[in-house]
Amino acid sequence: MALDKNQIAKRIARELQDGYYVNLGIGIPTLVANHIPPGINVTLQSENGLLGMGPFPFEGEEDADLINAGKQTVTLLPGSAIFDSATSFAMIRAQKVNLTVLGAMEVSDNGDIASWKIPGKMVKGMGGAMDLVASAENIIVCMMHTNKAGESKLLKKCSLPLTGVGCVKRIITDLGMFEVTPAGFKLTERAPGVSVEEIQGKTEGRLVVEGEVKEMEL
Amino acid sequence: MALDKNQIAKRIARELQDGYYVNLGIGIPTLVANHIPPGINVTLQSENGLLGMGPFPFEGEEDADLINAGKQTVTLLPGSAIFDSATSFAMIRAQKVNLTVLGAMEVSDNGDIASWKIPGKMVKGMGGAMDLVASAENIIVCMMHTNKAGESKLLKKCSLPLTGVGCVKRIITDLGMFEVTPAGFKLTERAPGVSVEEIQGKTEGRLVVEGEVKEMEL
Amino acid sequence: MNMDKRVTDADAALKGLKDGMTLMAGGFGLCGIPENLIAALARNGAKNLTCISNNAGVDDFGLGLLLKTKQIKKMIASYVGENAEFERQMLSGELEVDLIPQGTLAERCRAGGSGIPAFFTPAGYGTEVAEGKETREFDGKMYVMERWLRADFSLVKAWKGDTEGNLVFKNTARNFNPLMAMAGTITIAEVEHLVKPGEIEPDHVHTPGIFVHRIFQGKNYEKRIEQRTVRKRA
Amino acid sequence: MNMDKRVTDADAALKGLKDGMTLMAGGFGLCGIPENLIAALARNGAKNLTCISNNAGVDDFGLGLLLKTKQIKKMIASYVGENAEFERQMLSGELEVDLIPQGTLAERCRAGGSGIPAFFTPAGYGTEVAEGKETREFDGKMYVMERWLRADFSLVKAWKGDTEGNLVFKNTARNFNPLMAMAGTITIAEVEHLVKPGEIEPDHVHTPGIFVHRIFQGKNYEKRIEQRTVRKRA
Repeated sequence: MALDKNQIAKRIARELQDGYYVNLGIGIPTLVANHIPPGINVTLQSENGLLGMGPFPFEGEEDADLINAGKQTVTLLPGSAIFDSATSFAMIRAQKVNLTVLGAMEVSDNGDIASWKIPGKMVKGMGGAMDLVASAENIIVCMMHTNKAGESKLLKKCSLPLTGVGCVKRIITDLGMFEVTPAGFKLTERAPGVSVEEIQGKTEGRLVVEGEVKEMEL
Repeated sequence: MALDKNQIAKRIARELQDGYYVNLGIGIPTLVANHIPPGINVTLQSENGLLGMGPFPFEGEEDADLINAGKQTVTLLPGSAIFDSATSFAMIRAQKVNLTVLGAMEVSDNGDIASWKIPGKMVKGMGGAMDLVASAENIIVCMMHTNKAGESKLLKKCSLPLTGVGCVKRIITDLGMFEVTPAGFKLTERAPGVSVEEIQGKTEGRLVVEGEVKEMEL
Repeated sequence: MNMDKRVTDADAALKGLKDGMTLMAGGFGLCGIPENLIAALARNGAKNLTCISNNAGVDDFGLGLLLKTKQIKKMIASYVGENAEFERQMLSGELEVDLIPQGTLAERCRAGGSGIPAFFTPAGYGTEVAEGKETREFDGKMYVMERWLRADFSLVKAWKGDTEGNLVFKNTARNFNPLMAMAGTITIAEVEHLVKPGEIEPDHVHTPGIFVHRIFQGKNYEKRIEQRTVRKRA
Repeated sequence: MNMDKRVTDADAALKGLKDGMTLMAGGFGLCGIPENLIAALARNGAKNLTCISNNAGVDDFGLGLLLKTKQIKKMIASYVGENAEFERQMLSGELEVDLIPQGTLAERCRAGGSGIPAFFTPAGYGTEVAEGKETREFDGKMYVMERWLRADFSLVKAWKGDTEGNLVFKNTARNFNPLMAMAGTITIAEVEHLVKPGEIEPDHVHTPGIFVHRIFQGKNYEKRIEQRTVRKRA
């Protein structure tokens, strides 16, 4: 069965290593914070200028001056640091952030990503996504495998304006986990009960399947 | 009679305007702070990261963590601000500092300045001087008119490695005050009792003397 | 020292603002925006403005107020997804829009306030953001050359400021404010608490006063929250 | 969170340092230098080091100690006038020296810690500093292109730090320290006061902990003054 959003987030959380600084994008990536494995300490970076982002505030304790990059009210933790937007992206570009998790509209089998614009229709802007994908050494993209029309979002070539080129290393969808390799999307794990054939049928880009592909543990 | 160092500093101080941010170099420029005219408020910037530099500390109150760019112990004032070296030169390059006063070894009549190196002999480094002269809109150079051998330091062309090109606007020496114009050093004031002829004799670069040159008021 | 930069209020602070000028406005979403100055701008009525700000406010608050009055000709921002009127004016072509990566926007403002006319960043390489721009390889990676941004007026909001213009920001309301403060020919700071010189520790100053030309204490701060997210007490 | 970056002392902090590496050391003159780390470096004995620091210490203190032991092969600095042994080694050709403008040095360190591989500055245009470098005109003024600086190890000194690596500097001992902290592959901070997370206000942090990899409380600070200037009480 295809993964739900929380299961996707949970699988991503297993990629976290102790001591990581992590930037979580808006949407499914934000949910990753709810699934950090015990014994693993990570520090969340929010690109609007906060290192050490805490949970949502208790009701009545919201502070308009303390939000995350998704404009949600958040809290500080002991050891948090505040900084301006230039310093925030300095640490991102200098690759001090160990892992970046973000959503996408399309990914191509050479690692290109499109996530910020549907020409003539949806033009919200790229926010910090272009800086993040151009800089991060370790990027996980998470998204649904297909769009609402059932069309594959894992493509030979992105049809939408790009956010970054050749930068995506790993993708998690509701159907499985993939590594971007020179030969294309390499399927490394299947969602429980989802067949390789189903994934092949829903993947427009080059798909690499080697030997037995194990089922994802959640 | 030629001006002494304090008189040079006093004359420069008359160029200060209320509200100026001023960077004073090491040596004679430092003395300018002792002659700020009454009613004129200026804020001193020290390029090691201090805005609002106060006077030397009282004996016994020196703080090793609080020095100026000349490495002298100084004090803070109400309203002082501390910042890192990048921010310090950001404000210098962005021309937020209204006046820069610095010493020189040689100046040429097109506004070039040499102040940091005597090849094979004296190589202390340029410190912040190259940033200051390349950025400041308003630079006053102060120095002795001649070197120890009696040779002019106001030249057609600098013989020493340059600190900056075409940047000096005004010069004050022990003999007079000069503006750098397309025609050369324009003598605007003579030191009290110093003749135009003496200045002409001690100036190797092109000297422009127009009409009666007034004596400096101190 | 002793440079009193106080002006009476937001309206007085905008003296010299003219049609067609370029403005920067600090803030991220509605967090840390110069509320009083934006309201004064709407009253002022200056037209054909180019506005540089990370976002464009919402329909009835922040820079959204100036979109309503059609005072903005061009918007330079990184994310404008919260504003329907913005989207309408942009898609209809009434509003010129330059969308640029958030880190590039921050760095371009800092560059403008640092005398750095251009720099190289990896953001946007290979995308339409890099179109028409110089690209170059350094140490095996491709970069885009970006130019500084400067403004005729920079409008910033701080938590505390002294009469010399030294500013302190609170929590994530800092964001673009210190960078835009650096890049203004005239920088105006509105503060929640205007204090005397000496009341701010020199080591705690976020924006040194040299970058600020006018300062006043703002009033009636609404500080609207866009996404009120909370948790229940256990 | 809860990333404990403490190491026992300066010697332990230098683990992994090898001959031929590039180091940055914070400080302006003797103000804000990492005294404990420099002493440990002299004990460590690593050779052929490239040192990036605004100054080179004095004959018997600061980086002067490493000149004495001839551990430094190359020095990148802006002003080295306080050190006779330095001048002797430089003029005799024993020591390679790259003198660069102070603002350029600061900005190159910041660039290294900001993922900005190159930028343009007016400093040094038309001088020997610009020789062999690209120059370009922007808006009618000439600029020199400068590259980032990065270090295998950055050694910085702060007044206060917490175990997560957040740093606070005191007065003008700040200088190059925050910039060099950004530019190190491994950044080591020695602090006068090592405190628990939460004891530093998030708004007062000068260097966010993400830039710091190892931290320890230094000891026996000498904090030598180069120019003791005082005034008499009236």
